[in-house]
Amino acid sequence: MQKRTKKGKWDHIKAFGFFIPVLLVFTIFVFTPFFKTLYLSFFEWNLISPKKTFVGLSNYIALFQDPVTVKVLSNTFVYILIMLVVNFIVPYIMSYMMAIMLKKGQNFYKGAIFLPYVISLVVGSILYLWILNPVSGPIGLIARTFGIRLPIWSKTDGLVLLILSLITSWKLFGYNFIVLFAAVNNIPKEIIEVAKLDGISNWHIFKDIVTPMSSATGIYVLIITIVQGLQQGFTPIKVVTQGGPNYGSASLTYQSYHEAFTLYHIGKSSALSVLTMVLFMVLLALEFYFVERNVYYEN
Amino acid sequence: MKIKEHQLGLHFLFILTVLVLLFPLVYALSNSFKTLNDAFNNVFSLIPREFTLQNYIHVFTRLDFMRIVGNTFFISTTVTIFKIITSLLAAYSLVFFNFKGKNTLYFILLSTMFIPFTVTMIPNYLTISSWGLGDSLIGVLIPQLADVLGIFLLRQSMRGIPRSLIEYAQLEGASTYNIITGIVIPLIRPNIISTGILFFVNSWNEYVWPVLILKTKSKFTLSLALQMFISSEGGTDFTIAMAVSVMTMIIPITLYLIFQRYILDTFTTSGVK
Amino acid sequence: MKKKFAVILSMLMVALITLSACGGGSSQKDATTSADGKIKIEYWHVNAETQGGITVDELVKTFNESQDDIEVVAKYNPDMYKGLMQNLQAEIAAGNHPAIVQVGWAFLDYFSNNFEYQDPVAVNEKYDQEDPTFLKDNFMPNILDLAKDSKGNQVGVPYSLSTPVLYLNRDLLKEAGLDPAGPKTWEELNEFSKTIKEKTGKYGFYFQEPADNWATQGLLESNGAKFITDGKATIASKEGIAAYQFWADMVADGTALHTSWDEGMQSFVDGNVAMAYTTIARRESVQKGAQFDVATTTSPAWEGKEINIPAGGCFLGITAVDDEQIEAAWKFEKFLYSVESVAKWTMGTGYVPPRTGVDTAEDGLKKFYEENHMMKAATDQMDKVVPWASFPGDAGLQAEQILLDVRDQILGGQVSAEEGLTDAQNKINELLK
Amino acid sequence: MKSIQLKNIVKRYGNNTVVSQLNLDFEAGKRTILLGPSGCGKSTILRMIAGLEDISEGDLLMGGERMNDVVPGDRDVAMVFQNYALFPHMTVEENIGYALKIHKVNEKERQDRVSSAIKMLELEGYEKRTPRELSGGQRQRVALARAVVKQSHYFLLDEPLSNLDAQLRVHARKELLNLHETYKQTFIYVTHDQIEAMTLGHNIALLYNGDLQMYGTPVDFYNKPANVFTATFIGSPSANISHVTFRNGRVFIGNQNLVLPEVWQAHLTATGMEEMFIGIHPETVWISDTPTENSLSGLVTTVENYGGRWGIHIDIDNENWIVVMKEDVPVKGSTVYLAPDFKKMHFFHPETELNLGSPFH
Repeated sequence: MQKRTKKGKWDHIKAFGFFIPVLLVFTIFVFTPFFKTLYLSFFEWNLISPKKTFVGLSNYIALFQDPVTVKVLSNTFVYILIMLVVNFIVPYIMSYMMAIMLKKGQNFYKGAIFLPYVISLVVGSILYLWILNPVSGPIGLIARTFGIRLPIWSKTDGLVLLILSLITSWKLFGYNFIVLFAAVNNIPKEIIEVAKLDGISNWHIFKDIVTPMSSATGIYVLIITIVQGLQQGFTPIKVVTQGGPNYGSASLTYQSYHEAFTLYHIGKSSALSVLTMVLFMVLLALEFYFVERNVYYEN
Repeated sequence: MKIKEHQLGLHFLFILTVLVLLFPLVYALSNSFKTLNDAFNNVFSLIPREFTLQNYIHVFTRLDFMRIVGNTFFISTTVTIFKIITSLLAAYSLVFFNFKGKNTLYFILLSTMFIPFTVTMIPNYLTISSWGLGDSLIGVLIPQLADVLGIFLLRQSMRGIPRSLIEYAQLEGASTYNIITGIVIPLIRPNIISTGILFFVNSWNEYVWPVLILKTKSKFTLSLALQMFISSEGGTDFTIAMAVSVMTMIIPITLYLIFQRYILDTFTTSGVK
Repeated sequence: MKKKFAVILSMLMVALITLSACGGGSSQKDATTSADGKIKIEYWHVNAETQGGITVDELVKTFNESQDDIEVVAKYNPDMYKGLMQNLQAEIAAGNHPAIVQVGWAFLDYFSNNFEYQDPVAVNEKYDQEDPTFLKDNFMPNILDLAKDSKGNQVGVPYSLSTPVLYLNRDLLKEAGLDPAGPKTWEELNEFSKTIKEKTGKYGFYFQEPADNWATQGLLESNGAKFITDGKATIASKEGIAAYQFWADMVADGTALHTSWDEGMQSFVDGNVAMAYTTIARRESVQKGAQFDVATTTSPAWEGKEINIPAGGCFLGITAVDDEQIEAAWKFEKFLYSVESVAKWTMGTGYVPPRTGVDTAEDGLKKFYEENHMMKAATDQMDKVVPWASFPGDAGLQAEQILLDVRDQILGGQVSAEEGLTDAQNKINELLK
Repeated sequence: MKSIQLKNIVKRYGNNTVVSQLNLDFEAGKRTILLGPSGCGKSTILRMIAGLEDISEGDLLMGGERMNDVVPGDRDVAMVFQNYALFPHMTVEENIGYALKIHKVNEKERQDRVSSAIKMLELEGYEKRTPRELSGGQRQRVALARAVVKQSHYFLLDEPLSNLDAQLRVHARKELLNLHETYKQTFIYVTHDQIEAMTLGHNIALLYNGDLQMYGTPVDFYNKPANVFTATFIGSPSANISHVTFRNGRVFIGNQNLVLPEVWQAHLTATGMEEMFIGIHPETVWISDTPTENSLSGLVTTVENYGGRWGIHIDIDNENWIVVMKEDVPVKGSTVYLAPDFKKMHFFHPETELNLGSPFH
């Protein structure tokens, strides 16, 4: 029988060949647009005019001089902060409670909490717009029976950020919860039992044993929370407030959409996108630094 | 006795969380059976004062709703199948082949998760239009294929396959094709199913892009059907919008309930092992 | 085995490529002529189901059935005129041209500056030998002028015409012991609102807050202010500031509600706000939802002053480029402006007819008006209509945005009307330079 | 049956050399054991033969043919993995028949071969079970059956018994021997367990840090350890090694000395060395509690019970030796006198640590 030999590079070619479909779509729909956006950020253009004016760095300079940029950046950080509390710290603690403390009903809670993750955030946003209407929604009406007039959150700086973050969290909470739960649940029970025998409080078990032992997943969820929050946070902003009041709820992602599709400042929008990407890249670098490098994968 | 109270408190907390998360769904369902008048004036009651199917009837008679569902289904299914195949190949290559630049490639692909969609929106619109795919279902689905999530999830699950299984098969002379179809796919089938469902659901819920691309009613997807009843100038027809929302939610929720175990299992391994 | 695999892989690729190629074939190649040799034109509109979408479909169907060689395809654009403008930007950037598009008044100058369009009067003369003066014969000059840009070019023909009216919750007014006919002046409206708040604890008034300054223009210009004078923003005049401050004060003392358009109207419809100032285009949706005795009345005036309210809605612009398409576009446009079609349009939407001879014609709106009292307020004030203030030049959209930004600042109480408007005016004039 | 030859085989990962210049012959139809502590490169060698690892340098000859670049599937090897590598989604039957299916063996023959393998390994009744429904021993037998059914010339086993408990292991060893007696493939067996090596191997290749330490029969390994490492690796407990000085026909250990027999004196004098290592197996020393002629005295520090045998730890002027005996066990803290069996004694070069040879062999 003729024996087949490993043709030196054949495996390499095959390995790479498997990537061709993926690389093809990514090249067309991600990498090329990415560089195009970078390119456009040095121009002034309104999307249709045949003339693109090269303006050098002036889009970036304009951004840094614009007080709106500062506001949008600070909004973005507030969004991140709220997301971290609602979508990271809370599910972390709750996943601990479920994995270590709760004795029954785990499967039901897990299933129900994850459910909104499969539902459209647009639908969710429309629903919450009604439910949370401070004048006419159920919550507003209840408050009124106690003689309280709720603040009009969609027009109140700060509060609007909180409510929009909560709407985004409604969808994303379940995913983070499940992933964190898995990490916490994978910690050998003996370790926690020993701690309990030693009379260590639940809080200390969480802080000193559970958190460090699930830290790799913890960091993964932390970063996914920030990034997904920013990407998905766009939808409720667009559906509910369109960035208002006076940019009080605009995030970086929304603002670059706004610049491009409301004002047709393609150059400025691109510059803002580039800025956003730089921010994301820093987060990604952190992700790789903490998660991919420092974690030992068993083969 | 202290223990019991403690459990009660925990259950209270979790039930509250579930209620908060699921209330909007119940609210949507309840309002979709109300008249608009009822919805405006009967905010509290989840049971309609007069139960009506009018909203659903309206949706079905006014819009070619089955076609809209069909379009959405076509897009989501096609996207799912293509993405599963391409992600599977890429993930296999990442896990079971060694080649130069493998980690760099993965890093680059993974980093695309972090690119805000606003970056790619304008150039993609131009690309799709210049291919003559504006206002077409294909134009809606093609850019969705560029998604690294599947590669990420399937790579994670393939890493769980003991290497010796693959080596044994190689030793027996199994080709890569044999290994993928005969060993890898059966072994990570639950993960493939749940990744597929996730693809399906994400594509199903896709909003900004179809709304940007589609203009002809016969090509509409559910996102546009919803948009049809929300107009700033004409006002939102809330109860009809709720009927559309309910219709939009039914399929993802059904899929989720059927495959709940697979999905939860997959996500519990999608973290960092 | 490897071969089999390679085959599958290449099949996948081929499928991908053919998928795109096929899609291209069907949607692109015959954009101008359909399979049966008809001239195919696209009509872009923003009319969602709640805002005349049904009527658009009916009209297009009727027209297509009456034609042997033209086929109109209606394309719905979500997110109103802004959304349509976005799509148009991208579509034209990609080298495609719809034949007729609805252009919101706020985009008048932006549209004329940035897009290739046909002067409808010229098209009328050139392509309609039998009836070369159709537009001049059937449109009041002041109405036709609404669609002239700041340079005086006739950019299109007014189509959806709306005006802001005051919606009343008569039950609430009665409950507070007020005249159910509603206030006639803004000053009176303020008094009404205070009474309502005291007597019922509910909000007296809601002034619409969409992503434009249309109704705001009505409020300010009725007080004698001018948004634009000689191509410059003059919004921060004494009158403008006073009118704006009036609104802000009502918000500040809790008699007026300051919230998004949809939420505000929701609160009016479910009886939590007694009066709402918004477009007549909302008539149907208000009527459908309201459980109380609802009515409309004409836009309030400032004491001793004339009402000046801008026309809302859109005009139709012809963006077709080749002769065949332009001619077909004109035929369709003429059909849309026929007495019957306009009547249908008004009945389906609540927009006011842009042309003459519809209101009184038997096949027009006579009967409809008799049955729909709420429409009366809108038609009654048509003689007070002025053009929507559209800032000239490329910066127009940004100018509009500056006014939206300052609205939130003033109503939110962060700045006074004087500070806010002066600052906005300076910024806009800086842009317009 | 065919032999396997490794000629100057080198394996590198980057700059890290795992196997250096290895030459080894695996005799056709014989059982050769690759023995060594973990990390010595023995598994890598096995995987290179199977084709699962590339060979950096040198030639791999199988049946006289150079096979370096042949794909694993065409090398005609059957392999049993440490974790058995059973497919969890296939039944016992399917697992065993997998290779035949891949090679398109016809249905009938496939069934015959699978069922005879099942019979041979006493797996009847388990055909339709999946691996997770089997015990550890059963899984191991399925893995063997899977290798047997292939009827290949080469049979590679990578620590196949390490996941079994002690009793099963003895049984499994016997089974392996029977299998090999039946099929007589060229059999390469990787293990770190010297007992397995001694009981199973026709030949043993002992590796350390990628270098071959000794190649020989199990008997040679005990009687003629090639170097200090071999002496310490083989035997349980392993040989006592001490640094000694040879002068005037005597070996000096600490402050004491032993007079060597004349044959040894002649042999060692011929090497011309004074400093060297002595190696003495624990079983080759007599102990008495009264001083005897030509003996070493030492203090008993620990006594271990091996079950029927005792291990006596003795401190001889700070040299720690272990002596194994069956009866008359001294108590801890007592002084004992040791007389080694001079015939079974080894001396090693002080630097190369190579065996200096023995006049008795």
